[in-house]
Amino acid sequence: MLELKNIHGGYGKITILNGVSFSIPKGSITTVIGPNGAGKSTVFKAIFGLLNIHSGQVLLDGKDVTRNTPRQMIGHGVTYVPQGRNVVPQLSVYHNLELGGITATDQAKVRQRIETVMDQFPMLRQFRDRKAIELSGGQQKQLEVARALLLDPKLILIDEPSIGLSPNLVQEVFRTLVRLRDKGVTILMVEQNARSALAISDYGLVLELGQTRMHDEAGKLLADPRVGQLFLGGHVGGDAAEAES
Amino acid sequence: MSMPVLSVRNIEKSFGGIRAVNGVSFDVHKGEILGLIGPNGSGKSTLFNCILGQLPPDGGDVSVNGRNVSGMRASDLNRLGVGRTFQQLSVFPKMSVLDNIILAGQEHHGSMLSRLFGPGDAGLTAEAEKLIAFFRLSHLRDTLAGSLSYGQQKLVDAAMAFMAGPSLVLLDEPAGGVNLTMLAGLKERLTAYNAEHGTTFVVIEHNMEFVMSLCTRIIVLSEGSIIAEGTPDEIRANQAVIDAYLGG
Amino acid sequence: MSQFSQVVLSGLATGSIYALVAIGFTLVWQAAQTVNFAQGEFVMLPAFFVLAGMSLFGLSFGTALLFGLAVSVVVLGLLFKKLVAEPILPHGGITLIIATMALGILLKESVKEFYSAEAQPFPSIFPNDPIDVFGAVLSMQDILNLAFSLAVVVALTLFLNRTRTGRCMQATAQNPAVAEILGVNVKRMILYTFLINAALAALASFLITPVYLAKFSNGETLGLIAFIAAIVGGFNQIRGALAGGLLIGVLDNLTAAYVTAEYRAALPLVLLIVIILVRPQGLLGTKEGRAV
Amino acid sequence: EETVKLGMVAELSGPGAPAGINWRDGIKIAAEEINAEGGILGKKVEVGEYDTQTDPQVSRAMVQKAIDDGAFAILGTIYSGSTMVNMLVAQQNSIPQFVGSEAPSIVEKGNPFVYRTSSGAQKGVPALTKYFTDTLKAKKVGVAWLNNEFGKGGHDVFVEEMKKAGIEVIVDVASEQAQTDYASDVAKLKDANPEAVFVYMNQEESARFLIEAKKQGLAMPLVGEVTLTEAKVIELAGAAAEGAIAHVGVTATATEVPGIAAFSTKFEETFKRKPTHDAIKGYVGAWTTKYVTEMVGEFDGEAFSAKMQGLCLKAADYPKILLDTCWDDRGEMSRPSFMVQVKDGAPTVIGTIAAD
Amino acid sequence: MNVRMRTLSILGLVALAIAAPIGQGNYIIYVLTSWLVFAIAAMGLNLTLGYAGQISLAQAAFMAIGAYVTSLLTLAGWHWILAMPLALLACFVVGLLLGYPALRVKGHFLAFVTLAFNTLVFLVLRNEDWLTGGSYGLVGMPRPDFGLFSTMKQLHFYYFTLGVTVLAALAMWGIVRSPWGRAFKALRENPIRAESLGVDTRRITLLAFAIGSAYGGLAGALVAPLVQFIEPGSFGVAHSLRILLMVVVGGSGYFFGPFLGAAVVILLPEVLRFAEGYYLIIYSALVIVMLVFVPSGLIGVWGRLHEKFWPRHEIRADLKEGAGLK
Ligand SMILES: Nc1ncnc2c1ncn2[C@@H]1O[C@H](COP(=O)(O)OP(=O)(O)OP(=O)(O)O)[C@@H](O)[C@H]1O
Ligand SMILES: Nc1ncnc2c1ncn2[C@@H]1O[C@H](COP(=O)(O)OP(=O)(O)OP(=O)(O)O)[C@@H](O)[C@H]1O
Ligand SMILES: [Mg+2]
Ligand SMILES: [Mg+2]
Repeated sequence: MLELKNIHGGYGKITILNGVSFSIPKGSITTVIGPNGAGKSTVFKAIFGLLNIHSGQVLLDGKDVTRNTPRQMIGHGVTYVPQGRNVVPQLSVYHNLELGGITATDQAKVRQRIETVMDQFPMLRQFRDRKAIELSGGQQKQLEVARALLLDPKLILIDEPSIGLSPNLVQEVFRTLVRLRDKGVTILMVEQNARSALAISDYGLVLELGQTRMHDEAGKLLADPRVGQLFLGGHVGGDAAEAES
Repeated sequence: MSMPVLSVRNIEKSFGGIRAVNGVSFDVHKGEILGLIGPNGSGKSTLFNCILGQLPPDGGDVSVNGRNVSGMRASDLNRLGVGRTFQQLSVFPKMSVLDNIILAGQEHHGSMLSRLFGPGDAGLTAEAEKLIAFFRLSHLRDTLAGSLSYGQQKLVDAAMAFMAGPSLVLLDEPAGGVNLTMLAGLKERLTAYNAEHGTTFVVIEHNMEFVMSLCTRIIVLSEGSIIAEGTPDEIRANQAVIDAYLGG
Repeated sequence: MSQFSQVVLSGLATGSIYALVAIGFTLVWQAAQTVNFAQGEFVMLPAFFVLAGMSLFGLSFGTALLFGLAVSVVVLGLLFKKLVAEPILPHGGITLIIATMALGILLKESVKEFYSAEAQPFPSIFPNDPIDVFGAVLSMQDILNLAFSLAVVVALTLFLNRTRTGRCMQATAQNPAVAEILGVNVKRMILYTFLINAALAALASFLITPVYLAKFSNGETLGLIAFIAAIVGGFNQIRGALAGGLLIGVLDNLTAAYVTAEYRAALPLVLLIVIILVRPQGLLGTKEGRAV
Repeated sequence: EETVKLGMVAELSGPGAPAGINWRDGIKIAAEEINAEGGILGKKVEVGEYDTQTDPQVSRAMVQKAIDDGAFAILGTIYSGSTMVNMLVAQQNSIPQFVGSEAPSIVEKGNPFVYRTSSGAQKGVPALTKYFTDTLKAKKVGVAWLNNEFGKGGHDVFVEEMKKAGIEVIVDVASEQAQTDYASDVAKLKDANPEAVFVYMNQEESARFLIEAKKQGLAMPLVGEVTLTEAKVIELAGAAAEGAIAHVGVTATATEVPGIAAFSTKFEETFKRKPTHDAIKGYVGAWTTKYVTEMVGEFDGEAFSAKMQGLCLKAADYPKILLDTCWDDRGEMSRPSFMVQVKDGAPTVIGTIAAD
Repeated sequence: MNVRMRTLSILGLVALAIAAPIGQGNYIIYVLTSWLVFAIAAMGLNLTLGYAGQISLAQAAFMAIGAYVTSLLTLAGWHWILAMPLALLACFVVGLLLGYPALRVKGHFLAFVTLAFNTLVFLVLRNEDWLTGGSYGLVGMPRPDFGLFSTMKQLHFYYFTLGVTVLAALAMWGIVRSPWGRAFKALRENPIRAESLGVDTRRITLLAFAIGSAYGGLAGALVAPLVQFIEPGSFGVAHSLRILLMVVVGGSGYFFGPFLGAAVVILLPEVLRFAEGYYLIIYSALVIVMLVFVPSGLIGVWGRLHEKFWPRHEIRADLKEGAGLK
């Protein structure tokens, strides 16, 4: 479904990705893990046309979509939820949601979906007419996640959805992703909350130093002791302790 | 019992009809690591902002080490030894990591005048570098903070709270986006600091594993009011908390 | 008494002119989150397009107006967006401020060099016959200016808040990165903003030049006062521009007539400072929300 | 072939541009004519253009630059504020300077190198007093003026003159440069209802004032100095200018003077517009430079200055001086002047005032 | 650039500034002197705007205050060296006052408050003619005489100005590299966070205005003896905008930006003089073009060119070694 071939790219003169390659099958959830600054978010930006790619290819269903603009990517059925806060501050919650479906031709359907996501995240209905900027951090994140569910995407790129969400809502988001996967949507997710994320994933991908290090079934990665030690905090590495002294 | 480091009495705050914080009172004692949890929008960040002078509360009092600090400006509070982080990333994007960290400490060294005529780094470079090394950011020392990844910025943000040698630190979601291994390091740092300097912490966090293993006591906020208070185990077992927050 | 009503009513008439220009500021702010310091020149220029249409191509006044409108939309809308606003917008507000200041000089000096350094008469679209209102003399022109500003305020407010395109324009202004990720055609939204702004500037130009006379330097004070009107009224609300414009128009006249003529230019400034200190969001503006 | 340089320092941009550009164009015509007649002392005239941007500090620099570039004489500036500064530079270098400024203070500094091309406000405005006392027989008058160094000069002299003549100024209205709304100014005048109003403003301001005056039906005579009846003002104000009266030093409309008529025609042919009095001033300044230099017989600033003291040139002998003109030992000039009124959309000479 | 290279190039620049006027006409020396004077004013604005992030469009007003105080005192017989500190003090105090609105508003709004202030200063200077000479201005201020060194000559005055400029630049260097400089930047980037870290943002904001204004005052104190004539019109809003242009064109937030910017804004018109009436048109067009291609100011041009012709993709240090999972 999505395939990256030896992507090199970065910001300005600094190269961040040094040959990222992987492919993910249709209708699966893949979780990307890796240390802070490994280039996870950068990979997403590369796919979605927000990064200066020096070389390599992004293929979507076999079609070359390297360096397509975000609008084109949406046209291909890809949506993207970036890391951090990404709402339109002075527009109301409802109008923020509406923007999530702005590219759809069938607006009636979008309105209907808005009702559905508002059922799923009741807070959104409660604060329907409030400005997005006035919401709390987690409420804004809910808004963002909900906003990504309004179209009929083939592929969802979702970067750390759990930041700021209360535990029950994290579970709710994961359940939603599983439901979508079961309907045939492909999901690529970055999560530091890696244990829970890998638990619902089909595949896991370890990224480090701008390169893919491991790519395997999620269960196998969870079981791998090296992964556990280095990225899942199973045990504090020697480095951190050394640095302190 | 000794005087509480932080004492919060009846804090109230509304935003045009929404009662974000609804008469919250609690005490934090020296050396405690207090967890503050609760559903999204329950008023945790607003409570922090009211305590620390970023927002004027509608009512209530705050005292630090027995001194009433209601209405005090954030910078003065900080000089009393109260540090904090924000929920949203807030580093200084166009300053290097080192400058970010030094800035966090410089106002605690010398007078206004000595800061003009004294050394450019206020004598803090070595200390800052140690802190940077601890968070494994040494190679990024001279990089602009704005071009770090989310998690790296979060670490810089946390590091800044320690620079001034505070006696009380309020952390708003320090774990969000931080890699689990680094997070374990952060936890260790907090505990060690707490043990060594007796520094008191109040931590807002949604990462339950982190909160439960770090905190000695936890307060649960819901719709602006405290609905539960207790040790991690008590909270984990509290049905009201499970319903409102933790989920099944 | 007749002096008083004359001063107040004339003030309203002048104020409606300030309002028309100020609306341009608030529109560009709401839809692109930036300030066009050449706005005064944008209002000065279209009248010259009309004059050029008449003198160079021998057009009738009516046709020349249409010609002027079309050229303004292309030059002040399309070209401005493509050559100045779009490349500079990503580099931030202050850079664009400087660029538009330079643009103001460019437009002003070009008119001076290529058309004329001297003021030119400009025909009035509406009859200029005096009308007696409460012992004061007004003209049809004055009344229509007021009506027109009001209509523009209502129309634009509805457009920005009640249509999806309007909201997409706001989204583009407030958070272009997010707008882009959601698939909003960011470039087109910016284009809309500047096209509308150009058309408004042209209409304002046609309405005020009969009074102001066509001169290359007209934009200088006009742009400044209009901007102050926009701030006083409330920058993030289109209707604020109208309130601010009228207020300044009337107060200016009242000061000149009853307080001091030497310091009349100080009045809008003092008003501005007071408003900003007492109510930073402006008279009709709304607060921009949480900061922490 | 040898040339002689003249430094034309004027307000070519900024608010003073209309005046400066006319000044420049008047000089252009003069230079062409002078060169056609063989230049000055056989040397072709070369006019260097220096733009002051209507900024006194820049004007000072520009005069300095013109002198560095080897200018033998300076022509300009028009705005009195600029002239006040830059005349010091010309004086230090003993360079003759013809200026278009009318502020009284210019000739009060005892600078022997500065010469006017039109009489200062302290001469022009008093010429009007007779009109107020004898023709209008006014007892109570008003004044509407532009609050900058030009307008203030005229205003102060006028108020002083009226006091001397025993006429009471009952309403005094100041306005800003580039002001557009004259509603309150006119309303104030209307309310006070003087027998006549002295209007002292620049062109567009005059036009806007006249338009508003007409709108509110201001009935008393409006009397100005120079500007109020200029062709440009009439063009801008249209019917509202009808009846306005002004005292004019030298005017392109005084077509019965042969030199003026010839200059007007030539100017209109070249620049497709009517000359203003600034154009005539520039023209006269350039020609006087030639006449006086040739009288001296060499390019020498000191000698030029000596010659200028108390010099009188007759139009019969020196046709391009247009009207008989004298300079006193301070650089103030005097020549016959005219009273002009707008009739049927055209300025018409209604009287001549002899030089004093 | 390493420290030695930097020291060398700074010495080179100073040597250049010393040699520049030799053998030049008075006019060129005058232009060079105005370059230095405006560089001082721009340096001050650069502190307020470039480092502390507070847009101020009133720098010309402070030049006016500096110039009028100096003029009135020197005309009353004071020596410049005594008049100047008073002028600076006056500007510092007024600058503190102007800083107050900045505590309430930011960005464009602040820009216009300061612009309004500039116009108010203009109006006061024009209307209070009993003190300021009104629109006729003040004339004939003496140039300072230091016994053995009199600055009456244009060239001497240039060196005098150069000396003052170097001292002012050194002081500014001291400020921006001190913890104050860091606090200014913090104010620019994230005032709320800065406040929570103990930075007294209120005091820092006011200081940013006051110090920046004092530099404006110093420039004014030099303008008075340089031009020997001052009038309100020379300190209007247009001049503030010109100083702002210098800061942005040179590179705001860069120490040497103001010198470069002032040079361009003052000298470019000279270069374009051949274009006669069109020079302002060409000039403004050039400014726009520059902002499109080098928005960070001319000081960034070199980096841009380097990037363009010798593109390098470097791998950052952190991406060379990691936790070591192979
Ligand atoms: N805008 C930028 N400019 C320059 N460098 C950047 C920029 N954004 C990220 N980087 C650098 O690129 C590297 C990878 O960043 P990226 O955001 O992809 O990391 P990440 O794996 O998503 O980390 P995290 O888990 O912290 O979100 C980091 O070293 C970071 O410093
Ligand atoms: N400036 C504001 N204007 C209006 N409402 C606000 C404002 N700030 C906070 N609120 C509201 O107050 C409530 C509490 O917000 P707060 O940010 O304190 O929540 P929180 O507990 O920190 O939530 P989260 O876990 O999502 O960060 C929310 O409903 C929020 O929408
Ligand atoms: Mg990331
Ligand atoms: Mg929060």
